[in-house]
Amino acid sequence: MRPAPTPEQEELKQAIREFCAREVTQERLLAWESADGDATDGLRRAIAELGWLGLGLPASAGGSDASLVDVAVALQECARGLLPRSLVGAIRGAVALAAVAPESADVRGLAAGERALALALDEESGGTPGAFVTRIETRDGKPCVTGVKHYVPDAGAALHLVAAREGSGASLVLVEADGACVVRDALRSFGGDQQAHVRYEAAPVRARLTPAGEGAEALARLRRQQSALALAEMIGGMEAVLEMTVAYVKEREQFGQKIALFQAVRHQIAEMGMRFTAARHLAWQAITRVSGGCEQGHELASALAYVGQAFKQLCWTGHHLHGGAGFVVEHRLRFHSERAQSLCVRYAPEAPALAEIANALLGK
Amino acid sequence: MRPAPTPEQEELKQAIREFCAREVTQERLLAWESADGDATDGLRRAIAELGWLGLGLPASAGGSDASLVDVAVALQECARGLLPRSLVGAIRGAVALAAVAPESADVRGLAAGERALALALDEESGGTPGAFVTRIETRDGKPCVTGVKHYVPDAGAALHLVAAREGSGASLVLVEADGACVVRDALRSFGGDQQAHVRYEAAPVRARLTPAGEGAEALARLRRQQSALALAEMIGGMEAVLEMTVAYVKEREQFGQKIALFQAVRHQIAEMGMRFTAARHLAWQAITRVSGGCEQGHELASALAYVGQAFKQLCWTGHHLHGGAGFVVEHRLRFHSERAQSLCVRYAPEAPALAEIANALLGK
Amino acid sequence: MDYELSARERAWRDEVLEFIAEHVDEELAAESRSRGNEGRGPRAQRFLQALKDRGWWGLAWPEEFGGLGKTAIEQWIFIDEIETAGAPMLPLTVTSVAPTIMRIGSEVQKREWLPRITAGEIDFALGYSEPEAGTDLASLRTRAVLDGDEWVINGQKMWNTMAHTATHNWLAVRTEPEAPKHKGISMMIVPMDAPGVSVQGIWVWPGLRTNALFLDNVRVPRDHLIGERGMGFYYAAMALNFERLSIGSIGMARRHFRAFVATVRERVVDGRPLREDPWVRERLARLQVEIDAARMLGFETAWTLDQGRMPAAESSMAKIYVSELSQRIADTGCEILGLNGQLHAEDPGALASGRMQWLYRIAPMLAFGGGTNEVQRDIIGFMGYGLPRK
Amino acid sequence: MDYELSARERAWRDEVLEFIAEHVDEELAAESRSRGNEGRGPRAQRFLQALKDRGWWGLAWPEEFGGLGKTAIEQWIFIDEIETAGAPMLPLTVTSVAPTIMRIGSEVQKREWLPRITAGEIDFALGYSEPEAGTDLASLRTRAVLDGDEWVINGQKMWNTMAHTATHNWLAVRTEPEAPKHKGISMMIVPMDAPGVSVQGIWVWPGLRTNALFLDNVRVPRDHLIGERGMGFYYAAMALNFERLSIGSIGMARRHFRAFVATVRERVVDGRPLREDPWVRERLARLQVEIDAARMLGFETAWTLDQGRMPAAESSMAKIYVSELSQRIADTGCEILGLNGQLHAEDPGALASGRMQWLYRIAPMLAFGGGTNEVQRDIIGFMGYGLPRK
Repeated sequence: MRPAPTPEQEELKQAIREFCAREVTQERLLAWESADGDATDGLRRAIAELGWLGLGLPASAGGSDASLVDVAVALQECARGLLPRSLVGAIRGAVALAAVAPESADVRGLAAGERALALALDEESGGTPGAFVTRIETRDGKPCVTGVKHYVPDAGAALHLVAAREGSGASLVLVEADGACVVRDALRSFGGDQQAHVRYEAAPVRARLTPAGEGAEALARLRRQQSALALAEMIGGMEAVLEMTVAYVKEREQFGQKIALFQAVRHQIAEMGMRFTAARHLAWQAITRVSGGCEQGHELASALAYVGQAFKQLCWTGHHLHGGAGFVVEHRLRFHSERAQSLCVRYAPEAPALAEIANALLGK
Repeated sequence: MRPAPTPEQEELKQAIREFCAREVTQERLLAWESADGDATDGLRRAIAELGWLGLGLPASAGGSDASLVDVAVALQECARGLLPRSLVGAIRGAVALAAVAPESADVRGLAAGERALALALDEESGGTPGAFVTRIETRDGKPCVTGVKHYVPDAGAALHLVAAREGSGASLVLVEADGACVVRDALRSFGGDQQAHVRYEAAPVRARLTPAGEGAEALARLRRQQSALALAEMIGGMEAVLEMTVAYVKEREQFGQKIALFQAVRHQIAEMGMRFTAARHLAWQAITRVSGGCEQGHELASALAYVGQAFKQLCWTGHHLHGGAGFVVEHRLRFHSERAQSLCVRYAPEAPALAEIANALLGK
Repeated sequence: MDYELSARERAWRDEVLEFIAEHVDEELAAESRSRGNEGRGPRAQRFLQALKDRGWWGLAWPEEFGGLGKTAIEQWIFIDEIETAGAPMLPLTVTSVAPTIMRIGSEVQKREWLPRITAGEIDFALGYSEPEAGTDLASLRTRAVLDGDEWVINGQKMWNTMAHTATHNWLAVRTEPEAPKHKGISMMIVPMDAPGVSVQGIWVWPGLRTNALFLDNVRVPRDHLIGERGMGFYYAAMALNFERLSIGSIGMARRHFRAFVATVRERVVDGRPLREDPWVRERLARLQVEIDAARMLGFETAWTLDQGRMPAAESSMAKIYVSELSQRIADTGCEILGLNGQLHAEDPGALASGRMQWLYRIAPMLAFGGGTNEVQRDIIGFMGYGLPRK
Repeated sequence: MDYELSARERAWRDEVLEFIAEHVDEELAAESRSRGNEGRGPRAQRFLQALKDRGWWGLAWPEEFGGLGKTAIEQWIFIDEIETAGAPMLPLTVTSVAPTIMRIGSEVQKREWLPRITAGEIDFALGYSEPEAGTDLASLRTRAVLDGDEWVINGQKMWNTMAHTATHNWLAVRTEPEAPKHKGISMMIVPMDAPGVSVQGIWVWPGLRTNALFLDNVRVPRDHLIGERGMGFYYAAMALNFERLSIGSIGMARRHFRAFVATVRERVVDGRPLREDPWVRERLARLQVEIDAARMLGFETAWTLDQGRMPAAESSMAKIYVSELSQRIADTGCEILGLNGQLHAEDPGALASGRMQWLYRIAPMLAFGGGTNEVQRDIIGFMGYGLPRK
C-alpha cells in the first residue's frame, strides 16, 4: 500500500499547481464567469501544448498513455487551482472517448485541443438508459439522433458523445454538433460549467462507439469513471478550502487574539481535517480500484457517499470561519463551494450511493 | 399561550420533587435494580396515599379528575427524580384504564394502589392490530384470551389490559392475571421496568373495554396518550441530565481550571440547552393538544421524532462531560441514559414518526 | 400549560393573515427575488406604505410614541406570518433604530428624529462593523473628534448594507480613545449626503450588494451624537436586542421549505413521483421536525421577553438553530432536485424559483453574521446556564 | 497511488486469517462477553498462549528483543483482523509497557523485566489516572519519596482496570515535587502483593469492573523506578503511543456491526423482512460508509508511522471517529431492533447477542477515556494543522 503520489505524479501535480497559480487569477475567474459563453480558449491551447489534454489517452493518439489514476491526480490539482470547468471538461471528454473507443480517429483531435467533446449522458429523468427519450433512428439509411439531453456540460463542444435509446437497449454514439440539427438551450449552472439542454433533431451519427443497443454496460462504466474523476476534483477542492481556512484562522484577529486560539475554531479545523483525511483515502482507494478494474465491493459508492457530503461540509465550515472576508464574490472560496454542490449533485448524490451499499449489505 | 405550569401544577411538581429527593436514594436505586422482581411496594402505598395513583382518574373512582396534562406534569417530575418505573407504570396503567373505560369498577382499585395494571399492547411484530397473534376466542360461551403479548412492562400486575385480535378487528379487554392461565417469561429490560413476554392460555376476559372487534381506534388513541406521557418522562429526564451536567462542569477541574471554562465544554452545554429548550416546547405542545383532543397536524409525531433523539443525545453528552465520574454504576446519570433508550425505542421510534410527517407533507 | 393562542392573539393573527392575503402576491415575492439589496421595488414600497397606513409601522413601539405596544408574542406572530408569506419586513430603521432613540435620545433628539422616521423620510444604514471589528465590535477604530460644535469623523465601515440607498447612517464611532474599549464608543447619526462620505459597493456570493463606507473628515453637528457619550457599545447592543425576534425567525426558511415541498409533490422523475421516494420522504419529514423545533425557539424568545426578562440565551438559540437549519434545508433541497439542483438560482429553469440554490448561498451569512454562532453558543453558556467566564 | 496490499502484506494477512480460522470460534467470543473484565477465561488463555507459541507476542517488538519488527501497516492488519474476529487482543503489558521498557530501561532493568514479560509471568495494570488527574495526567498527586534504597509510595489511583487480576502495577508517581508538574513524574513498577497495596472494585455502567488502587507506605526497591527520574510523563506518553493503532481501531465496532447486519438480514417483522424497510437500509448503508471512513483513519495512522513520523493528529482522528461512530452504531442498532432493542444486553432473548445494547453503554467510555475527544481535537489542530497554542 502506498497512498501517495509517485514521483512522476508529484511532478505533474507541481506543474499544474504552478500553472494554475499563474494563470487562474482572481480577475480572470470573475471575467470567465461573466463572459458570454466559454472564454477560456487561450488556456485551452496552453494546456494542450503541455500535453494535459492527452492525459490518459493512448500514445497512438498523441496521448501520454497514462492511467485513469494519473488523470485523477491531474484533475485533483486542476480543481485545487480552480482551472475553469470547461478545461477540466475537455480533459474528461478526451478520457471518456478514449475509454469507450480508444481507436476512434477523433481522439487525436481532442488530445491536440483542436476540438472538444461534450458528454451528453443525462436526461431529465435522471439517467436510466431504458427511460431515455433520446433515441437513434434510421433516416435515409443512416442512423440519426433525435431527442433532448439535459444538463449537458460544455455543451458548446464540437463533438457530443451521446447516450441514446436504440431498440430496447442503449447506444453510445458520436455526433457532430456544429450543424443546424443540434440546438442548445443554454443554462446557467451553479458550478460554472457551460451547460445546456441540447435538442438533437435527427442529428447524423458520426461514429458508433458501441454496437447498436448494447451500450448500457459501457455507459455504466463511463459513468463510474467520470464519478471517480469527480472524486479527485472534490478532494482537490477540499484541500484548497482546508488550506485557505487554516491560513485565515491563523491570521485573523478578533477579541485581541488570533481566532485560531479559540477552541471552538480549532475544533472546527480539526473536524475539517478529519473528514478530509478520511475522504482523501476513500476517494483514492475508489479511484485506484476503478482505474485498475479491480473493484472489490462498494468502495466507489462508499467514497461517493462520503466525499460529496464532506466536501460540502468543508465549504460550509470554511465560509463560517472566513465570515465576511470569504463571502465577497471575488473570493476563491465561493468558487469551490459552487463546485462542491455542482459536483455532488451530478456525480455523488447520496441516495443512489447508499442504495448500492444497502444492496451489498442486505441484498436487493 | 402560557408554556409554563399553573400554580397548582407547580405545587404538584414540587411535592413530587421533594418526595423523590427523599425516597429515591442512590442505595435504593441499586437495591431495586438487583432485587428479584418488583421491590417498590412500600413506595407504591406511599404514593397511593398521596393520591398520585389517582391522578387523571375520575373523582367518582377516587381520582383527582385532573387532565392528562396534569398527569404529564407529574410524570415529568417522577422521571426527573428517577421514581421507579414500576410506579410510573402504575400511574400510566390507571390513566390508561380510565381513558378507555372510565366507568370500569377496577379504576378505583388502581387509584387506591390495591392492584396494578399492565398494558399488554405489543407483539413481536411491532404492534399492528391486524397482525396480532393474540386473539379472543369463546370457550364455554365465554370470551378468553389466547396468545403471547411481548415486552409487557410491569407484567407482574394483577390486571392486564390486553389488545387482541377478534374477528377481523381488535378488542381491548381486561384480564385477571393471577391465575394459571397467564404465564410470564421474565425479561431483563434496559430501562428497569419489569417486563415479560406474557402467554395467555385461554385466560378469561374479566371485562370488555371496547365492543368486540372495534377496539382499533381506542388502541390507537391509547397509544397516543401513552406516547404523550412518555414525552413528559423524557423531558423530565433531560432536565435532570442537563442540570447535573451543568453542575459538574462548573465544579470539575482539569488543567488547573474549571472545565466549564473550556469553550468546547461550554458549547456542548449550549447544545444541550438548545435541544432541551426546543424539545420541551415541542413535547408540551403535543401533550396539551393530545390531552385536549385538539391535535392540529403532526405535532405529536414531530415531538416524538425530536424529543427521543434529543434525550439520547443529551445523555451521550452528559456522559461525555462527566467522564469516569458519571460512569460508575451508582451514578444517576446512567439510569437516565437507560430510560432514554428504553422510552425512545418503545414510544418514540424515529421511523414511524417521520413516516407520519411525510404522509402529512407529501400524501401517503 | 397552554400552547394555544389566546383570543386576543388569535384575533391579531387573523388580522395579520387578512392583511397578507390582501397585500401579498407572487409578484411581490418575485420582485424581492429579482432586486436583492438594490433598493425597494415599487411593489415593496406599496406594501410598506400599506403597513404604515395600517399603523403597523409602530407595532413594537411604546404607546407613548404612537406605537401599538404589542406584546413580544404578538410581534413574533407578525414576523412569522410576514416572513412565511414572503413579504418585505419592516425596515431596521423602524424596528431597531427608532426604539433605541426612543429610549436613549434626549427630548430634543426624539423630537428631531422620530417624526421624520415615522414620516418615512429617513432610512438608516447600520454602521457597526469594520474590517478589523466584526463579531468583536468593541475594537472598532472609526473616530470622531469634537471640533467646536461639530464632530469630525474619520474611518471606514464594512458590511454597511443599504448605504447606497439609505438617507442616513446610524454610526458607531470611537469618541473616547482613552477609555476602555467598551466605554469609548458613541452612536452618531450621519447624513449620507454629508461631504466626505463615500460608498463603495461590495458584492457578496448570494448576489447581494453591501458596501464599504468611507468617512473622510465628515462633519456633523454636536447633537447628532445620540444619547450619552461613551455609551455607544451598549446602545448598539440595545438596538440589536430589538432585532432578536427577527434574527431568530424561521419564517423565511419555512416559506422556502413549503414552496419546495409543493414542488416535490408535483415532480415526476423517471416516470415515478418524486414524493414516493423513501429517501425524499424521510429527508423532508426530518426537516419539518427541525423547522417545528426552530419555531419553538423563536417562541421561547418572545415568551421570555413577555416575562420581562432579556432573552439573551433564548434568542441565541433561535439564531443558531435557524441559521444552521437553513443550510441543511438548502443542501437537502438541492440534492432532492437532482441535476436541476445544480442550476444557478437565476436560471429560469431552476425549480422552486431557485430558492434552494439561493438559500445554499445565503445560509453561511446567517451563521457568521449578526454575531457568529460561536459567540452565540458562548452567550448560551454564560447567560443561560451560568457558566463561569474566568 | 496504490491501495492494494503488497505481496508481503497479503501473505501476512492470510497468515493471520488462517490463525484466526484455527483458533477463534463463537465459544471464545461468548466467553469474552460473559467475563467482561473478570480476568481471562480458559479459552482466552489458550488463545493468547497460541499467539505466544506462534511468536506473535513480540509482533511489534524490535528484532533485537526477539520481536518480529512488523511494520505499522502489518500491525494494523493484525489488530484489525483480530478485533473483527472478536478474539482477545494482546495484553497491554506486551504491546505498551514492554516496548517502553525496551526503549527507556537500563540494561539491568531490561534483563530483569523483559524475560519475565516474555514468559508471561508478569501482567501489568496501568496506573496513570487519579481522582483529580484524568485527562490532565500531569496533575497527578501520588508521591514516592526515596528512603535509603527504597521508594516509599503514598497515594491513590483511579480506573486502575485489571488491578484485581494483575501481578504488577505500571505506576506514574510524583518523585520531584519541586519540579514543574510535567517534569516531576517517574514511572515505577509496583508488585501487587507489596504490603500497603490495596484494591477496591469499582463497577461501571457496561458491567465491567475497574478499580481504585490505594498505596499506603508501599516500599519498592530503588531500581523499580524505570528509566530516568522525572521523565515519567513522557514515558507514559510513549507507552500510550504504542497503543495508537489499537485505540483507533474500528475492528470491534465493525465486528458488532457485521453481526448486526446478519441479524437484520434474517429478521421478519409484521410479516415483512426487516431488511426491506427503506429506513433500515439507509441507516445501515450510512453506517457502513462511516465504518469505511473510520478504517481509513486507522490506516492513515499506520501509514504515517511507517513513514517514520509520529501520527499524533492522525491517531487522534481515528480515536475520535471510532468512538463517536460506535455510539451511532449502537443507537441505530437498538432502534432498528425495535422493542427487542430495549432489552438489556444480558437478557438471553436480546438479538445479535445484545451487542448493540452493550455498545450503547460502552461507547461513552471510548470517547471520554484515553484522552477526551476534546483533547484529541486540540491535538489535531496543534499537531496536524500548526494552529498556535497561545
